[in-house]
Amino acid sequence: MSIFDILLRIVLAFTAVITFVTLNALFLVWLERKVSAVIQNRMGPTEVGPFGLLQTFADALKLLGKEMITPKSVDQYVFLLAPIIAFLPAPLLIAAIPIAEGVGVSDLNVGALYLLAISNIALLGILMAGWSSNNKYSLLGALRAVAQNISYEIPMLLAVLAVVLMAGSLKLSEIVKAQETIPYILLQPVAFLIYFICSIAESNRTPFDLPEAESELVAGYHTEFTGMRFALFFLAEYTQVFVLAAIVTLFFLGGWNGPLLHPIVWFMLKTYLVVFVVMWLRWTYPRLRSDQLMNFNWRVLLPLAIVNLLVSTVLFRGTVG
Amino acid sequence: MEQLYNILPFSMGIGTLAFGAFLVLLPYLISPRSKGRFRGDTYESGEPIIGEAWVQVRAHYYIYALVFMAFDVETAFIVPCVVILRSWDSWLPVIEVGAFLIILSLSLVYALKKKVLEWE
Amino acid sequence: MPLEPEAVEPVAEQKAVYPELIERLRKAGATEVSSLDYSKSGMDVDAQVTPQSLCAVASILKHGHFSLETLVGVDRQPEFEVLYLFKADNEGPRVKLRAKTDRETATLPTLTNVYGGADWYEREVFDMFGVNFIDHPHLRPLLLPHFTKFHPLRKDFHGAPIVIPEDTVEIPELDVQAATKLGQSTGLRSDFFLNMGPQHPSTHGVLRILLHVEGETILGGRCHLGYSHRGTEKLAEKKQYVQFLPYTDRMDYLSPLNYNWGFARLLETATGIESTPRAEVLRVIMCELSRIASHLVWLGTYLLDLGAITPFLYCFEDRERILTIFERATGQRMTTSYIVAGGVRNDVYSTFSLEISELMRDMRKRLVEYDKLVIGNEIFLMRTDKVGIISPELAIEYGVSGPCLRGSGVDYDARRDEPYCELYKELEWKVPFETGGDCLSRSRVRMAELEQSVNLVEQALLKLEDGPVRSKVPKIFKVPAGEYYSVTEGPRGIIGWYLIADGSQIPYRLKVRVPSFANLQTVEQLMPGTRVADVVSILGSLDVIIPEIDR
Amino acid sequence: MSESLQSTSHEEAGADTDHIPPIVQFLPLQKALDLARANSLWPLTFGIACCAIEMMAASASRYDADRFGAGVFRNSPRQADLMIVAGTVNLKMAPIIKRLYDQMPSPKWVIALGSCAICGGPFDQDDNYAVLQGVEKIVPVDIFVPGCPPRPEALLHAILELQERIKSGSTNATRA
Repeated sequence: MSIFDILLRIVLAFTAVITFVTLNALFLVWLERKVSAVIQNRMGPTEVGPFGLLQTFADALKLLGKEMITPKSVDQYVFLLAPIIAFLPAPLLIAAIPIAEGVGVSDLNVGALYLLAISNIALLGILMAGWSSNNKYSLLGALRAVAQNISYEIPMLLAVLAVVLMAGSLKLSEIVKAQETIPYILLQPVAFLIYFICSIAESNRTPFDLPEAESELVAGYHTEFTGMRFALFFLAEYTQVFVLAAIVTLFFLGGWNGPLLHPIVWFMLKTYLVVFVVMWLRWTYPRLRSDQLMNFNWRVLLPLAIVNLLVSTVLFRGTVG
Repeated sequence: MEQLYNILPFSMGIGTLAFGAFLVLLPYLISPRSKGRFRGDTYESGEPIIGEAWVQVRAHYYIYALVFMAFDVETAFIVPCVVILRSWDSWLPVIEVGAFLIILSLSLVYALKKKVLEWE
Repeated sequence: MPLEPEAVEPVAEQKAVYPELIERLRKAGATEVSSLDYSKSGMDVDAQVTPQSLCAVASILKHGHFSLETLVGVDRQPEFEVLYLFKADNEGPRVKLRAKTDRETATLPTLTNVYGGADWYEREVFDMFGVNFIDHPHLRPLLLPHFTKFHPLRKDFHGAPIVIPEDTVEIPELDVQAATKLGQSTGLRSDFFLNMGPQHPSTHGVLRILLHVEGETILGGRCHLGYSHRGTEKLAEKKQYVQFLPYTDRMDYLSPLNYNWGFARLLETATGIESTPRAEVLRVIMCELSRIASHLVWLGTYLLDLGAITPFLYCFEDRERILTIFERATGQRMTTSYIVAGGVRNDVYSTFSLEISELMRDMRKRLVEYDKLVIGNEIFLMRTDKVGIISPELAIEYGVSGPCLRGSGVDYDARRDEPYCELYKELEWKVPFETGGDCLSRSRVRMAELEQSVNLVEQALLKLEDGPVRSKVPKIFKVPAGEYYSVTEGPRGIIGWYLIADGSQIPYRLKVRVPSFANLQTVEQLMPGTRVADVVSILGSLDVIIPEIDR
Repeated sequence: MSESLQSTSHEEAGADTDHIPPIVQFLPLQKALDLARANSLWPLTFGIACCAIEMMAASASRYDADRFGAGVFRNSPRQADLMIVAGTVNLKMAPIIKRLYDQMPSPKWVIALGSCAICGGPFDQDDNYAVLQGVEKIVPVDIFVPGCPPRPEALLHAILELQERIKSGSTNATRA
């Protein structure tokens, strides 16, 4: 394979991933508005395009044509870089997710670890955003985000390990293959719950949306960001929601396994179902307070995750060996 | 193909940075600008700000980060052990993982007792 | 035209109503103590105090568990007079203290050492009349911007051009110090000042709180008011009584009808006009509907503050149905101007009862839902339980009223304890109260009140009989010279109107005692030690309306 | 204190110079952007008095401003396109409104909702010491919505009217 070939493949893969990231985020924002509208007895966007489908395109285009304001007292370079860093993991994550047997940009042999590691880059972007803004709301939002994300990281990792233990591999396609007969949500229900809760917290969604808690911190860490910079945070957030749903699908819901329908359809169906549940939660629950959030993690989730891993190790050895 | 996998995250990252930079810089060309007097002021509910946001952060946060580091690194150590658990026909790794996790939980109990994990 | 302060005929020679109290007030240094006729003036005891004896007399009242209801500044020309209105819990008397100061010195001792709640009231008088209160801890303009140099409620003030100087971009150092003073500095450099408001999603309007924060913990904070000050009380001195009615709508726009009623009742006590039976029933129905609508907005916005968005839309939908009825009956959705002296402005439409009883039926179902899904929600309980506790003592000292008072375990409701409408005595209902004093208790009280209001409306509908809706009112509306006070219970608490009339068509001085003012004042005491998120929770549970506070 | 806040901005408000036109001016792109802007007016969460409640009602279920893409209320002016001045502006509030308006990124629009924001409304006495007689004195207004308070439908109508004007390029912000 020549260098040119590789380059072409990379460019193609990159284009495909970026297009997917953008379209998916726009679709998810539209979906979110429609879901919220249905939950709230409203119509949601209807005027722009059929069913308001083009509403989010209008929003995106508008944000592109919006003035960029860099406030006087910010840390200029960090401020400029923050949204880009926050957006960085989105395509990297999408690229590593197989959507069916052999379909996907790449299927890394350390896929599970890769996903968890890369998704934390966004946190760096958030911290940079909060700190560089020189705005107290942003600072508080960023501090909350960091504390919350690193805390929930640990039980999340332990929950994933329980799954890895069953599958015996970190490769995502292997994990899906191991669930051909029975999805892990049935074998590892506790791990599923822990992972689901943690990943909602990691993607800063209600009831864990403290970093951008609107009623307290106005807009949280992205308070000072205008136009496209703000849009990049949004893109990153919605991609993260998609990725979290995809991981739940891969690890616990049996991935693309399913009767009758095409594997890709199964995968997408399951993923968007999880996305819907996440949205449903958002439009139903109030928000926790920061200390309650932390206590919940350190006192409930983490011990539970440790016990879960311990018990599954013993049980697994007992049944297999 | 292996080659492709190896350079993929890297090249993807470069591409994303370029794309992000493009998106962030394009509006400078196509958007109008305003020139209000308070345009560059830090926003704080419409009032002028008192003092900067760049204050000292309490050492407490630092300890918090340390605790996280400890837990995260320990967890990362379990990963290989867990992966090969399937192919080893022995209780040894189970005991090892078990001992490791128990030590981990002891440190959690200690941290909770010392009230290191109280968030303010 | 100078006005005689003793315009109301004292009834002391007939029968002293509270002889023991009067005796003790006299001993403490009050001069000219007399008792008044409650039904005519809305006050029971009237006492003149000297600046020296003011604190001693007030201490007597404080030991008797009187709460400070409001301060009324009056420009008697030439001297200034400040009236201190006190109220004992439940069926006790209302007491009025009068302290005079001449125009040149314009100083009085502060009452903040006795009643903490006097703080803002004195600042307001300082703003409006330029009366200095010696030893007041923070005598800064409250409602007016710090750059204004005039005192608008003085009679010799006739407007000023509206000029906004450029130096308003500077925050006065004094404000910073004041915010610091409330919290104890930790000596570290990790503390900072955070402005919450005036443009902030959870300050419910244009309230500004300057917080002194370390991390997320609040060391102290000061409220800054006046971002919605419109000079209503000054306007009242230029408007005829009838013309002033629309301004009452715009003070508390969530329950304008309750304000209309308060004002109408003031005029009725002052002139002796009586309203008709049908009008009384209509008033109860409309005001209780208004209370429901107001509490619904509270529920929605409170949940919005706590991060749940959906309940807000459901509450607003229910409120829309009530507003539709208002619109058909009064012609306006919000600014109704419906209840006037002598009755209501016009009769209601034919399907009025039918629509309301249908609405109330649906309302009952919705209330069960709200109770289960919203107030019973685990996260809601975590965010409100034991947060922002107002003790009964603090509540009385600060003159807290309404659901906030009842949430603190003080069982007082003007509808029952000072019945301004016969109907409230006849109907079957109860005053809900809780003893926790925290945000959860206040929320529960409001939820129970919603249910009681539905009860009241349903019963009142049955009493609606044909008849005139307005009694005969003279074309040229004049109020006989004198001083009158009237109290009604709004959704947020006691709405008091203090009127000094000089016999003409225009009030000499009209002071509104608004419930949110006193309720909000407690927030400065509740904040230290809590977190940023708790401030939002506390503020929401107090249910304040800023234009009502600022007037 | 030689010149006051309100007089300088009044001059600015009247002129087109409040907005500096974009560097790249390309008509089809401009048209497309205007179309997008018209259909995505994010208002600033900002209520002062009575009218704010009607503004909230306009975004609630029955009127649902989100249908027209105008239901995304942003709390930070940095992310808002539309300032709805809903209520009485007094002299303590005026500098804040000016500041918030300045902090919003261009292009931006203002709707004066209700009589108070238009001209002082019922508080328009000659010798009123507190109320600014119309918000136009400090920020340029595109649409005036009369009423005390205006009904939610009136606000929706104003938003639709503003959309038309943005599309035809005849507002304060897009004229340049």
